[in-house]
Amino acid sequence: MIPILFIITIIAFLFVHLTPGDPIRIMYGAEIDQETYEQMREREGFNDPLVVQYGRYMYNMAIQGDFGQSYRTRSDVSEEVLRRFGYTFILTILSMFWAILIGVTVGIISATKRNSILDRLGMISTITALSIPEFWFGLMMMQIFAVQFGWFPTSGSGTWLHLILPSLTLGFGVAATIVRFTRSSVLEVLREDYVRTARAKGQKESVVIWSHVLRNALIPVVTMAGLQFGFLIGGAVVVEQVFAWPGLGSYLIDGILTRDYPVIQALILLFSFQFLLINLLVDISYGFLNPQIRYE
Amino acid sequence: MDKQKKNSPFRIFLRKFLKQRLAVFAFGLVIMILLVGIFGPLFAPYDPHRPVTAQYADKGIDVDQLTSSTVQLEGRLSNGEVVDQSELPQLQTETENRRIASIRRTQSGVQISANTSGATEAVIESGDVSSVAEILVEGEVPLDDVEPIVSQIIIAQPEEAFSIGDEYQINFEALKTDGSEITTIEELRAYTEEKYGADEEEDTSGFQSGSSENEDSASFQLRSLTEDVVTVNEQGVVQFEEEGEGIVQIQSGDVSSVVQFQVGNEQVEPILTGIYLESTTVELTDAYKHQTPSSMHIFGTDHQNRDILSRVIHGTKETLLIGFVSVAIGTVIGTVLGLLAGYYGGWLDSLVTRMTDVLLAFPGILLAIAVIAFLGAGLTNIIFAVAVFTIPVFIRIVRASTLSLKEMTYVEAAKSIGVPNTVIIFRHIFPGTLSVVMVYLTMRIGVAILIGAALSFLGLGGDITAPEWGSMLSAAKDNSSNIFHATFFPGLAIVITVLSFNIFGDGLRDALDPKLKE
Amino acid sequence: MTMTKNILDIKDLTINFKSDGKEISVVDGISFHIKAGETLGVVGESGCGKSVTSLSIMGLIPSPPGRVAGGTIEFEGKNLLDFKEKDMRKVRGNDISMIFQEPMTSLNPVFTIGKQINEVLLLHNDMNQTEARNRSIEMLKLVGIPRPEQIYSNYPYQLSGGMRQRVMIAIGLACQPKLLIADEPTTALDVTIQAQILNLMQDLKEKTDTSIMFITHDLGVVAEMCDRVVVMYSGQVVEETDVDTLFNDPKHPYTLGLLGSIPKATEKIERLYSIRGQVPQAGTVEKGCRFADRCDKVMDRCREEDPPLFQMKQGHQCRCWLYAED
Amino acid sequence: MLSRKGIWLLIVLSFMFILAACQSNDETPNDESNNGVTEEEVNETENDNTNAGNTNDNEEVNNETDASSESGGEVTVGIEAEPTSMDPHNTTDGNSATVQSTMFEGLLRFDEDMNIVNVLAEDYDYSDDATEVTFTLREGVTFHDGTEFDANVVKENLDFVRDSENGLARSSFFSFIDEVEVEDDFTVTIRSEEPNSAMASYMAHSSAAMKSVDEIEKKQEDEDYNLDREGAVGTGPFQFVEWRDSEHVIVEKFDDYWNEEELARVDQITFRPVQEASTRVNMLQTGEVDLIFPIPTLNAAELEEEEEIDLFTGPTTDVFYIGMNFENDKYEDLDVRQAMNHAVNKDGLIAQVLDGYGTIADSAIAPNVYGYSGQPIYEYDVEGAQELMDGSEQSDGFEATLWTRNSTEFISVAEYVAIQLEEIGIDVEVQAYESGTLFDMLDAGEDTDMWIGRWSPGTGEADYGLRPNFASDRVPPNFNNSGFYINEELDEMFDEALATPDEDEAMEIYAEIQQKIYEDAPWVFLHIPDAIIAKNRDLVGIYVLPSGAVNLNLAEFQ
Repeated sequence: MIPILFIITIIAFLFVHLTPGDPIRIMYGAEIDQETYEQMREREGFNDPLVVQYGRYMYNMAIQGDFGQSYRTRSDVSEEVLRRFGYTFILTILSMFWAILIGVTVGIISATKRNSILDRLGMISTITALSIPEFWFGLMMMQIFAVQFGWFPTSGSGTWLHLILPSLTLGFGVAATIVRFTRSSVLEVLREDYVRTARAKGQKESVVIWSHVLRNALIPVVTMAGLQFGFLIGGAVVVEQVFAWPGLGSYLIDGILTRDYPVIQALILLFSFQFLLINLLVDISYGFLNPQIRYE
Repeated sequence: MDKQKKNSPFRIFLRKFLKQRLAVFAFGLVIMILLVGIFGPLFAPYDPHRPVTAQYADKGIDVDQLTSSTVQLEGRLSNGEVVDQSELPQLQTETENRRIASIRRTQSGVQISANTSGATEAVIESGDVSSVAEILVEGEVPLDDVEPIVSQIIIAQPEEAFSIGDEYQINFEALKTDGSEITTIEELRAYTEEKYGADEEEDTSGFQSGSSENEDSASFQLRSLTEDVVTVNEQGVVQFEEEGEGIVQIQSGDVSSVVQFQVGNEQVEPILTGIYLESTTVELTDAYKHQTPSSMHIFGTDHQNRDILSRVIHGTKETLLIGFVSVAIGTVIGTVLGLLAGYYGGWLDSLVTRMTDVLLAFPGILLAIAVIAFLGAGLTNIIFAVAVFTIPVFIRIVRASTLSLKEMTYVEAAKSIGVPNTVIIFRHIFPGTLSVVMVYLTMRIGVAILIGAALSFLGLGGDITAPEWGSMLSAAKDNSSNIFHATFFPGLAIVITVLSFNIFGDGLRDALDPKLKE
Repeated sequence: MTMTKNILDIKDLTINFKSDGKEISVVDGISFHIKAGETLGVVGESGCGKSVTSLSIMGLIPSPPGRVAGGTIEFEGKNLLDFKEKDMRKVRGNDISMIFQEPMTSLNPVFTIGKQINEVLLLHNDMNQTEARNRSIEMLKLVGIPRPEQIYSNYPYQLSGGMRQRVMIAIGLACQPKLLIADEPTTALDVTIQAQILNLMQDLKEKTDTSIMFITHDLGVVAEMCDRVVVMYSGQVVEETDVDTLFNDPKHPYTLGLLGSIPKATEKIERLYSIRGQVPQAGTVEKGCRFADRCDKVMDRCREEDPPLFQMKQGHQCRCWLYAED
Repeated sequence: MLSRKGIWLLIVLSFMFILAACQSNDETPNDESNNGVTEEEVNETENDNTNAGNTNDNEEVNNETDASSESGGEVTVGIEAEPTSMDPHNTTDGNSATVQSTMFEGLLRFDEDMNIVNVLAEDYDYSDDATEVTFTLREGVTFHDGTEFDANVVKENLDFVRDSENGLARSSFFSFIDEVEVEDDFTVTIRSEEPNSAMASYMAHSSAAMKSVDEIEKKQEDEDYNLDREGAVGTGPFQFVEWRDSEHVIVEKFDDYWNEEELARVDQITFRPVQEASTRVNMLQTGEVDLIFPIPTLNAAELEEEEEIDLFTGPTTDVFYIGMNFENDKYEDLDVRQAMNHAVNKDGLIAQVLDGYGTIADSAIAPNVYGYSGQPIYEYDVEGAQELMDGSEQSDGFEATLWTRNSTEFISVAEYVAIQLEEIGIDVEVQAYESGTLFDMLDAGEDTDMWIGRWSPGTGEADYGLRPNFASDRVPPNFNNSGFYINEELDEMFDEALATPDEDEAMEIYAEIQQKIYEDAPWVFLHIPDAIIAKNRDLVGIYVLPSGAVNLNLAEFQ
């Protein structure tokens, strides 16, 4: 875990120094003459050996949390990241909520009613959902629910209503993966003996499913959902661009289009760190759900 | 004996696969898509790069795509002569609503060009005389019927000269666009009040802009322009006061004509009395863009009026290219690394696994975006980015199966008889992993196409004007936000392609699954 | 016969399973009964339909593949097959309960022992939590589990196989059922634990006067536990008799074969006798006696005609042409 | 499974990261950031808006409500992009200028008819050889920070911006000033090297705004003081409150504004940058914002129908063109250039890309610009264009790359033009870049080929409309002649026109210049887009300038 993190900081750092385009030239344009150009390179410390610069970069970032200044808006990247982090966070949380809600229910229904029309329908819609590009799905949701019906604002941020369409779009792809996983997990648990014992006790089928089966089936689903959470961030980048949601995703895309390297550097680091953190949280939550692991 | 041969692993695999009707159907679709990708451009109805209007001619489709036309007009002098439009003094042209149609003078005459569907009026003026043409621009939505308007006024020009104290009753015809006429002054006055009266409401928009623009359009006028020579009363009766040249003007809103009198025996110079249009109604079509799906354009046209079906067909090749090439690269590199890491183990294994962990530390599309940020946008970079994103997946599955195959006795047997490692790897172990690799290959193609489309949607792709599905959607998002068909069909193409690959991949995987009964 | 009433009476029960479109009858017209307070042994190799029969009594046959095609299961005079699901649920765990072969996986890993016992108590009697808790602890004591209060709040994975089987028995007997179906309860346990469980069941039987349907393929257990025995083969009852006659005067060649394969402490023989061939796959034998291929005393008639159950002496039946009186 | 030790280590690490991130935002921002030394090239989106203050002479009929009526309230404005700076001397983009026009004033300004009107100067007059202009200043004007406005402030401001050491974007704009002399407390004279009749219109430009001297001194003392984000202290009716990146800029009413009749009628204006055009439209429809511009032409028609929304469309002074780099010899031949002009169907371009919101550009400057004279349009004639091409040196066509900005409008224009040029054998590849990056590439002037340009003279007069684009001394990196178009004859005429004090004579020279430029076709002349502005029905008092600039100083709710 730690070495991976370390390697990523090196990659993020090298990013600025290996990509084409001189940072000073990008920040200040062609106008400044050679002499002030040299002076600025000195002041920014671009002439020091790479290792020293890396040391300063790590010091600034890890200790002071200072990700440097955006070339474009000359504002502190860390400030911008903090403000936008909330937007992406809510979006991913809400879409994960949709994903689990839809994913688990459909998964259970199609598992319990195996080979019925519902099950086949569930499977077809899942595999279709997995083949729909998120951005197109977003555009379609926007066309239908915002433009045609006008129930929701088409894009932008503001009230909770703005959050519904983007989160549903983002959540839908992940929901499809959760459906498949829940279905296979539930099917496996249904074959277990203790389910037969529960039934032998005269327990109602619904209680057998929603308490006995679900409780056991959910453990692997939670782990998988945790992993999916990481991929949600990737998806968020696209969905934020479609719905003009001012989160970290659209900030990264703008950064790339304007070659704003401090922004790209910070976000790549942050996204991968977030991804690793989530995997860790999933491992921890695994223990919480499954008593057997807890006492080990 | 043949019973024995029948049970070769591949034949079992094939039988299991053929049992899944859906997967076979998907396989058919995949083949069909590949064919479209390769031969499609030959059958595409239109050239995807050029607007359809330019191609109707050489396709033999004579749709009256009249988006602009020149207006034939001539001036009439008081002595009855006709004057060509080029000699009309300071000819001025203007349309009432520039967004529906615009008018301007060109070397070849007065040209009206349509902008968006609707109805408006064009005023053509030269000095005191002017006349009006009605412009109808047909779009997808049919125009509600526009009531006829007075287009030009023809006043009878008296030949004989007059003397002081005479009287003369003016008679005229006000021609309407539907051919009907108004001949009495009261009727023309009532028509003008009703038509132009309403337009006068005060501009309360609260925007203050330059005062130069909107001078007032006078309503009905019946007046003498040479008060001292002639006077005219409400009923149009002219009194001659003095000798000289007398001019009386009749104006109904934007349309106005004059009549000239010679009072006394001094010859008067002929003057322009009116402008007459050959046709008073100009019908144009707004066939500029976003034509809705029709028999001519099954998927309709996009914001540059290019045929979407042809663009989708041409886009297939590029999308499949991204899908296949990137996954192919990813597979080859991933498989080789997986084999080596799995077989040799030791530092190579830990290095490769560490690398895979790092690559997998980035959530899917972000890894591709990071590569694009590093290399810059472009089709080849997209292919490479998606390949990088595919490598770790194959390393993992191949390494896993190599580890298990390595323990097999037949591998030990080969080792024991001195077969070199490389041969063991590629002749003995690799075929074992082939089946798993094949299955994942098909499934990753779907994912690769999705990521490729997402990248070009985000503007990180190649040429933004290219008929590639991702950039078509990106353009549609910006230019045709409320046009359904422009966004729907390219997306549908992606879904169908990816769906068929996924179902086909699932079919393969299930066929390989030992649990599944034959 | 009539002085002790039959608690359970099954008449030519047929259960079919659909696989690959064809319907095969796994249980083909079996009939037997269990008297109140009696322990009936049901013996037969695996695949002979004994577990399916027990599940059909409980109404737990999974409906899409399996189906009860005919016959009746009378419990206290009422045909269970006519019960609606709601009524059947009242019977399960209350009047008829069941314990299974594999204790390790029969308990829900994520619920405590106490919760799993309370569940059946709360389902069938209106008690509150504390009453249920006390009753559960009492049951744990009854089945001989040490430190019941502590075990009450433990998780299944903290208990050994034997302990878990005891918990299963506690669950089974919690509501004093009239009939306990035990589907090879001791097969998965090692011998010493097996003996403890069997003794436990013996005492409980005396105390609670519950009749038991004991399914096993181990004739030693039959001898020790059962009053009467039914021998099943390939979905049919081939012999039914009291346990003493079974060991002393078995009639059906298959039963003889089974008995022959038990090593006797007293005799010394090199090679144990084993019945040749295997149990035919369900539905493959259309006509004739299903044991014909493996029977030493096979006659032509056996392959032609399906032998009925012949009435031997009192309470002893056998499905074999050898005993046809004609 | 993670070993216990591993888990603890990572939890500590994550806390540290979160702590570090929070800690960063309470330290004073940009401790060592390099402040506004952005010699950002004056780019041709320079349609910055002259800060048209109030019309104190021709009282409009509907705002007879005197200044005292407390209508109050807060106005929210949706703008196209994030402003880049609050310092008028360092601003080249329209959005920043719009925000600044509420806080800053210059000596003069343009009204809606582009006539020059006095603001901080009460009067001005030229010396007879038009090399000097003397301003008598208004008294009793205070800055937002309480400091007084006087002649010295004018000199400090102009000297500070002119000094290229400070690296301000507008230093080259004032390069015509030789010296600024303070006659007395309220009279100041600006002397230029050679005669320049356009000095007054230069001083009416939005970048000629007056900043409080304290701010200038703060900058001179502390190298890193960020004028872009901090120094917004002017004399306008509103004062600076707060700028939070990509969220909003807030200005509030300045109570002791020198011009009582024109006190701000609303308490506060909030500018919110919304890049996504359809979002801006939605926010107006849901009432989140009261005014938005610009608006995509696609939504304009639909907005017009809604009753509680007023839509304003009027011609701007922006001219869209295709520029070409004369250092590539393929553009040497005049036939090629004229062929390209004939190949593009301008009517079609307006109808298709702009949905009719535009007019054809029949000269290098727009009709609203002082000194404009229209030329006969290059009519759309594909056969004629093809003949010209066949007769030219590039008879078998050539390949070209067309750079454009990555906004929707620019890409569609580029796409449209590329398709039409292909009809006459010119194979065009469109490349879209973010505007900042594009200007850097144009200024570098290395591999420029063709590009879509937009230019609007902020001073509203012909000199600033033509010279930066066609004078041979304005080739990259020094201004906007990115096509290296060298025409000595024109250079002389530019200076000559500027030097003649007599208006009609100057007009004739400009007419001749435009005719020469048009015939020599260094550009493919495209169109002049309409400014489209939409606002809530009950917001009034919005002034729109011919250059498309929007002034909100007199905005109020009905």
